[in-house]
Amino acid sequence: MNDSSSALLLDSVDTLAARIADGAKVALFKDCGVPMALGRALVRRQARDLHLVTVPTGGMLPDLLIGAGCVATVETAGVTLGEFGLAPRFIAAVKSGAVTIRDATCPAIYAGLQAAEKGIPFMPLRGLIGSDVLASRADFKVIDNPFGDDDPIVCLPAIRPDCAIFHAPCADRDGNVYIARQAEMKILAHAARESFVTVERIVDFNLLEDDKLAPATLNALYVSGIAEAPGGAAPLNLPGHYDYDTDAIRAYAKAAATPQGFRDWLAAHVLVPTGAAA
Amino acid sequence: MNDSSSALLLDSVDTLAARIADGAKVALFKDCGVPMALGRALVRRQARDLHLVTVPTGGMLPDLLIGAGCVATVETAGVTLGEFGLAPRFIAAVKSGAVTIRDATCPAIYAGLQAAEKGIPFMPLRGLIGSDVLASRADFKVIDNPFGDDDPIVCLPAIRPDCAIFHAPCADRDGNVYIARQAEMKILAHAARESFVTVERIVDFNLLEDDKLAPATLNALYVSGIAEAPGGAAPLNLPGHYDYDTDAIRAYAKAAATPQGFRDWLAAHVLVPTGAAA
Amino acid sequence: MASYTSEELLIATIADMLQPARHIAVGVLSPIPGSAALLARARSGNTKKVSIIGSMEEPYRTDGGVDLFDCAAQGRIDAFFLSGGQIDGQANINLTGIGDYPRQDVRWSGAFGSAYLYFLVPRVILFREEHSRRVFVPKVDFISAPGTSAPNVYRPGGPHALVTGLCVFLFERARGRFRLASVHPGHSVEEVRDETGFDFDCPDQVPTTRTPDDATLGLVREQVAPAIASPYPAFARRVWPQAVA
Amino acid sequence: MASYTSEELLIATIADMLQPARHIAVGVLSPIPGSAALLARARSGNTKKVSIIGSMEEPYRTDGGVDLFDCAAQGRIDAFFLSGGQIDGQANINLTGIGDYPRQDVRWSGAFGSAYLYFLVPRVILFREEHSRRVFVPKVDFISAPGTSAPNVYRPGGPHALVTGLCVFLFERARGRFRLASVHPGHSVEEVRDETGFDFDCPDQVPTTRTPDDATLGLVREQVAPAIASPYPAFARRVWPQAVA
Repeated sequence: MNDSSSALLLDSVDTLAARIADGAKVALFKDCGVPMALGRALVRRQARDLHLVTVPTGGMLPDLLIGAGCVATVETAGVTLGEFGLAPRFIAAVKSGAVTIRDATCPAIYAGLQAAEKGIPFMPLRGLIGSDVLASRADFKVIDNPFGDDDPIVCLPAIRPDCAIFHAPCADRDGNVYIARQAEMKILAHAARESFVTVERIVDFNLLEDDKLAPATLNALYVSGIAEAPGGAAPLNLPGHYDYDTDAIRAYAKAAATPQGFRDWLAAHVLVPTGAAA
Repeated sequence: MNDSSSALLLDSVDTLAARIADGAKVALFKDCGVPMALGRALVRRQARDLHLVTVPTGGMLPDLLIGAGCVATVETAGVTLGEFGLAPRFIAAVKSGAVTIRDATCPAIYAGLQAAEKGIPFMPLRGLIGSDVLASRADFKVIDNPFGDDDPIVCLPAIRPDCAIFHAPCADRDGNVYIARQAEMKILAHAARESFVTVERIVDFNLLEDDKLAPATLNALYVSGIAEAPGGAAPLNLPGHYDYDTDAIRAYAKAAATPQGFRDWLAAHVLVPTGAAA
Repeated sequence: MASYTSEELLIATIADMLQPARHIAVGVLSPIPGSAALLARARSGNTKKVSIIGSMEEPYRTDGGVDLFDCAAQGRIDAFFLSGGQIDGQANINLTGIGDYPRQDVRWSGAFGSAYLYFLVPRVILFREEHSRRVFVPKVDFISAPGTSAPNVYRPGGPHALVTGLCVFLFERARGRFRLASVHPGHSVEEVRDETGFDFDCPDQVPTTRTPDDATLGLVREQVAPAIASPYPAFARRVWPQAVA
Repeated sequence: MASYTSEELLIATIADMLQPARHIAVGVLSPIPGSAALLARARSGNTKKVSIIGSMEEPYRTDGGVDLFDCAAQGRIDAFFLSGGQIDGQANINLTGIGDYPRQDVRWSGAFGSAYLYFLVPRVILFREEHSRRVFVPKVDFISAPGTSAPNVYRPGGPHALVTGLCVFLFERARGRFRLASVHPGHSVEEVRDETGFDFDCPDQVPTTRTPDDATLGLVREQVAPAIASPYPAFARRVWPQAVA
């Protein structure tokens, strides 16, 4: 344990949100551990011009941020509310041109992040050739495989987010974060310049000293700020902690179908002090 | 649990060694989990013409296999006995030309394996330019970074081993293998066509159903054969199980310094039935 | 012979196509393909592996997206399923939207993994229950993933079949065209022609899709229904109200 | 002033160079660089991070090789150490062998991570205690990792200094040459010239290497010695027989 690391522990989700600058390229994790509380804090602080990278797809969180006017660009393999339907604010913003869409395919997002993780300028990827996804992305390049014979292959530029944000079960006072089965959070954290993390709770032992927890722990080296946020993924799920609140997600999907419904939902669920939020 | 998977559990290390064909490209893990017992079994079955890939470096195991005449080619970032000195059989074989040496640098071996893991024909890597390591490898290519401006970068061909071999703390009856902190064993197993694994013991529960063990467990999908081999990494270490047997390693280093000493060491420690080996 | 539902017919039909596969992966929002994969697994004496994206249950859980996509590229996934808001006669699929890109008139979610897995998984089964000219168009507005590729493009995978609420098409890769393989009981070749916007090959005699036998229905109701209820509870409750508590 | 050993002088000298580094990585078989990194960490109030390859102890353990090499490429490692069987005046290092490659007259272990980390870590400190013409040659037989690169080669990192049993050289990247920065107490510029096979820049007045003060020796003996004993027990017992149980 050391003196500086404890400086990583911030007093609230809103303090954490204040660290994420307008215009930042922000990577959002899609699986268990979506930082919904931090997303609501970004809406409260009226973040603007964010460049979202969904890893690799997204749902309620990017839809919320887009609807609230926080987003200029969304780089994604897909945004959907899954069994609750299409993502209404995402779709409205793409159709109106309010956000710039950069369509990708799931492994292309991972590959771009892994290139950044490895400090290489690009990563090759199979597939994509002949698709309009490739045609729409001037930043994807097709080269001749230098080890092949007339073998075109797509090269994807590294995606280096300014920050990655995610929610995890716990962190220790040195800033190490337990990510459980979500191994891909390490890719986000390695690829991004900074990582801002919310956790269910802070634990009083060093996670890396526990042989069973250490393999699923992100080293504090990659972490720039942590805030305790019990229920921080709600109304989405966090395995072993809470399940989806399907009523709340359904209510969001219904409200967000119209601009006014979305504004009313924001007023009721986001633009209220921390702790009272849905 | 299913019927076919238990077919992965073999009755002995020698049965496992019989699955590794002469001429196979075999990836050897260097860290905690070196499959020494399986290596001795390969010597007993007089394996020949192996193409070793040390991941990324190696020590006593490749030295032993080289000395015993099992190896045609060694692809490595370095072979050494560490604090016990240089690797005598490796050095003698490189100097005499008895093995073909393919020198690399550590991250180049990882990158080649990761390319195979990702099913891409090559992976770019920074560094290497201007080194004689690069000059000695006709299979490494320098291209112009397609995203840069006069920016040469090395591209490394994928390394797809016929098999990866390693030793782990335990496996379950479905063939899942607990690899503890050795996350890089997953890269080996993903990159190789088959993986042959020795373990300290077989456990009677499904490792993937244990939330704490699952993140550090290799899925049986990647495993072609498992043999129980208590002490299977000895005289090297396995954390939480046993430490280095420094006397035994020092005795090896001393014996292997001469061809006759090595032959005597083999006779005493390897060419004896399983279980009686050092 | 026992009676069966339309879902059970589709599940059995798709499961037949999965017989050669050792490892079957299933994407999100795919209850019928998922059930078919579980049926194929049950028929194999549980020797097949089935990975269901998003499932938290062993043995269907994956190690995450990166692992799944890598696994496909390693050649370790034999069958997968895709769908489309539009699908055309060259098996191009559109999951992105209709109209001029990027500000399209209709926008869907996005390509997801299609632009990759369609190239790499040997046997991709296209599944879309709605069989209409709205879906099956002469040419998709946006190719999220192409059905065919030039000969020099690395493509070990691609479309094997298209299963709909009316029929089964098989895709002939060399010709780059669908061929009508069977029509479901109660439907006709004419109905298929009327509802399909793309041109396809059609033999003189088109068989009726084989209906599920008692053994199949038994496996579906006793083994598949309770297993698919974990990732798809609403689907399982609707289709098998008795079997799923 | 307290007396000090030659190891303690080297540790203190290297630690001074690590002052700006936030994250220091240490390779295998590097007890003196490792001790220097731990001294720099202790001086910083333990705010610096030190990763020791092969250490099983928190906080020095790494997540493995891939993570370490990726971390370097991300710009998150500020200082590292390399050595060489041969080192020449352009800071080229040879860890591979002597004579015609590949069947060399002398063969060592191999390049390890040098051909990569030397390019990527901003401050690489070369350390070789033996100061002789056998080691410090006009031109290495095999460039395991080059000291300098053409201007268009991506190279945020490279050599900062060469610390030996006799002296400290600083490397001037723009000139691609070493400059003698200090000579250790009890040694002379003439001795350095006699034992060095490569040409180097030498000012008229060469200072004596600064000797460790009491505060430094206190930290070394009280904090560094017990910590370095975990990865390097034999070294710690030899240098600090009293401090290490």
